[in-house]
Amino acid sequence: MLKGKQSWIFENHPVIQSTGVSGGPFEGNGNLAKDFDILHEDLWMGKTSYEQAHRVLLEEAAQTALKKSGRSADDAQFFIAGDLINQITPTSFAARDLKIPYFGLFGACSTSMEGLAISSFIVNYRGAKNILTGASSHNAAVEKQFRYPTEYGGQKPPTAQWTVTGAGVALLTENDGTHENCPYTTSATIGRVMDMGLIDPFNMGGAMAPAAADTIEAHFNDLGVDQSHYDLIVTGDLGKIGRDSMLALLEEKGISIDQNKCNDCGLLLYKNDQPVQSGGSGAGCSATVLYGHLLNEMKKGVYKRILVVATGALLSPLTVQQGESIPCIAHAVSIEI
Amino acid sequence: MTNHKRIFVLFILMLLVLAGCEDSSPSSRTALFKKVDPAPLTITKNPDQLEQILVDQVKEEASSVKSIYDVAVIKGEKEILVAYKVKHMSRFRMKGIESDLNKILSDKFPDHTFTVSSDYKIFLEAIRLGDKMKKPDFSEKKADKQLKKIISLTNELT
Amino acid sequence: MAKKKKTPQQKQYEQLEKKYETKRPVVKNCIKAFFVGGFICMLGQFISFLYIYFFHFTEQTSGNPTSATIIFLSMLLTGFGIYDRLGQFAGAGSAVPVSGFGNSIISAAIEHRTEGFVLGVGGNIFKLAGSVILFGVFSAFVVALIKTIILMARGVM
Amino acid sequence: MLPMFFWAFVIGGLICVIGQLMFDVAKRTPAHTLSTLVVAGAILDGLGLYEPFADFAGAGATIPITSFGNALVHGAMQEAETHGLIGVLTGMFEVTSSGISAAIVFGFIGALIFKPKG
Repeated sequence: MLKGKQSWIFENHPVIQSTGVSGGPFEGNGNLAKDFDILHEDLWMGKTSYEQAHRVLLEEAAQTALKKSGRSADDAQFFIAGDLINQITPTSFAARDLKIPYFGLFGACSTSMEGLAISSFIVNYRGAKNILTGASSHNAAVEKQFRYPTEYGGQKPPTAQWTVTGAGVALLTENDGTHENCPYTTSATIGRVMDMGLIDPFNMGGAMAPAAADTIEAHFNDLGVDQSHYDLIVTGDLGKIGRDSMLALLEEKGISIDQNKCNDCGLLLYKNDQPVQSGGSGAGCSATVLYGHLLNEMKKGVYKRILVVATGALLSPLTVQQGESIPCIAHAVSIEI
Repeated sequence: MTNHKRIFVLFILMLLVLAGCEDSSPSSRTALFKKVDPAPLTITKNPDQLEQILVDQVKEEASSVKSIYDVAVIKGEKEILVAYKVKHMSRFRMKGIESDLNKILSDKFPDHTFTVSSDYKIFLEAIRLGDKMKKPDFSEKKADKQLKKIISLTNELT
Repeated sequence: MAKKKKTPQQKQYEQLEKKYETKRPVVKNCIKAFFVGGFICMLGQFISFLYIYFFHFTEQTSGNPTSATIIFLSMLLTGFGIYDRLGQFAGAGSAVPVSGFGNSIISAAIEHRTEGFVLGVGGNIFKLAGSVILFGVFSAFVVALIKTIILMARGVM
Repeated sequence: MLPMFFWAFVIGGLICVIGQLMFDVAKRTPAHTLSTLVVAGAILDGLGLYEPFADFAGAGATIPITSFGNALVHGAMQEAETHGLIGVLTGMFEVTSSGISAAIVFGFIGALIFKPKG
């Protein structure tokens, strides 16, 4: 049901029945290693190209999510996912192998919540019984496309972020009352594209912060709630700089958010001594942290109600070279248990 | 930091290789690093007085140039090779010093042709030739051939 | 590169964002670049010394084999995945010496081998180094042309 | 020759510092920075300043990418002396060919034996 300007309420509470999360070696050394279902020692994952390895990540995460719920691919009506590579080929190739009717999404790093919002909407209105939704990214494949060859000795400034190697997939199911202690989605806010004129592709957090702030503001206005409604407000991959900028921006608009209540997936994922500069990023960042760590915490009872705001920078190497600024977007989904 | 260690180890290895490959003639070993002040030579085994005086004078003239601190002179059948080292702070003016020296030498000794070079390689080879010439079985002919080879080295640009 | 005019709102945000932006440690980076870059050049000096001492190269001619040797070492370091880490540490210290030029060519070649040797490696090998070669060659052409014309006009040549 | 090592270190290091400042202060990409340095090397050689500089600093001046511009001009000028204006075109790679060919050859060998480590 539409609420306010740009939000949906999901009265039927679609359930996130199970999730599958896969990651690479760098994530295995990180803070949240125990929340990954599958961790690869090797960035190649036994394949001959990084793009194929990217596909493996997503396929494994999807299979894991299905297995955990005791279902097969035939039970899922739709597969709604995306990634960062040109024409989202890794996801499309994975969809080919899964043989589930497929919506390909591109929302850069906000894909995870874009997928979850759309899936929740479809399930809520009985458009489907089960939907697989998720997002993935692979560090080397993304670096190759957006930046320099992986072996090139370029220096990343401290504002840069580290693209996550990982995939997170959730199986969203109709709530028939049989799913106990399973998180469910209650509302979503679809963001506008915001462009504050920043052009530095090595400072995505700073560019995406206004989009996150805009979406959070819209969410609070549409639903008539404030920060006290949530136990945790978590952003996708703003990193240190983006998170601080977003909080300052919201402060200016008269929305204060408790520092302790606001966290960022990109900051949660890695240890302080890992060379990730400003934090993690990539489509897999919010997907792995939410579907792995955060939902586990919710099941443990640490959080009852969270708002996940996944942010995405909608740039391409081409637009950066042509001197265009970086348009950004953020989508929010609230999850309760 | 391990990268640095690796490079450092590589560096040390190279030093060891270098140390292992050194030949035994003592003056050429240090010729690039220290002032060796070699005696001026002629390639004839038993030079007459005049020739010896000539090369002594050439060395003296060359040494009198302020920026030059080490001079090797070898006189061949036709040409005289003057290899010298330039004080480091004067290396910016290396081309100028070379033409100065050329001018001085051709003014003083108009009857002779000179090849002057500040190249360390030429200096080193001149010292090596000097060392070889001390051996009795090294013929004049060989020495002159070697000298011509050194002189041709100075003309190589790339 | 067209720069669009920024709205006041955008300018305001830029100000705000600047406050939270992690500053680049310029002094620290420069020191690191100085030592690593200096070290690579000293290594080059050492290699050229080896060429002078053991082979028939003069100071003039030892430059070429020295660059080639440095590029060879750069290939090994790139292939073993060390050079990109060195680059993150040293910045321009490892990018400016000729080893960085080698790294840019070699890393591109290695990166694109999955796309085949002709279109992948062949098509992308100069992806990064191409601009250096282009501007080097063109500026050298202009400079040499001007110099030659001046020398000819003076009647030196 | 010993002071040569010292000055190679200092001058080479300083050129890298210039590059680092272009990265960090002027916020140029590596490609922009290196292209600028190459052009600077070419211009310095055109003014006749690079050679004395290389005499002084040895590898400190020949190892940084600036020497690439210098060597290109040098090759062009050498040919121009013997062949006139047309030599500017034909002599360009006379001196630099080894650096570029080494990079191409080793690049291809690298592609044959290595995989990107990520």
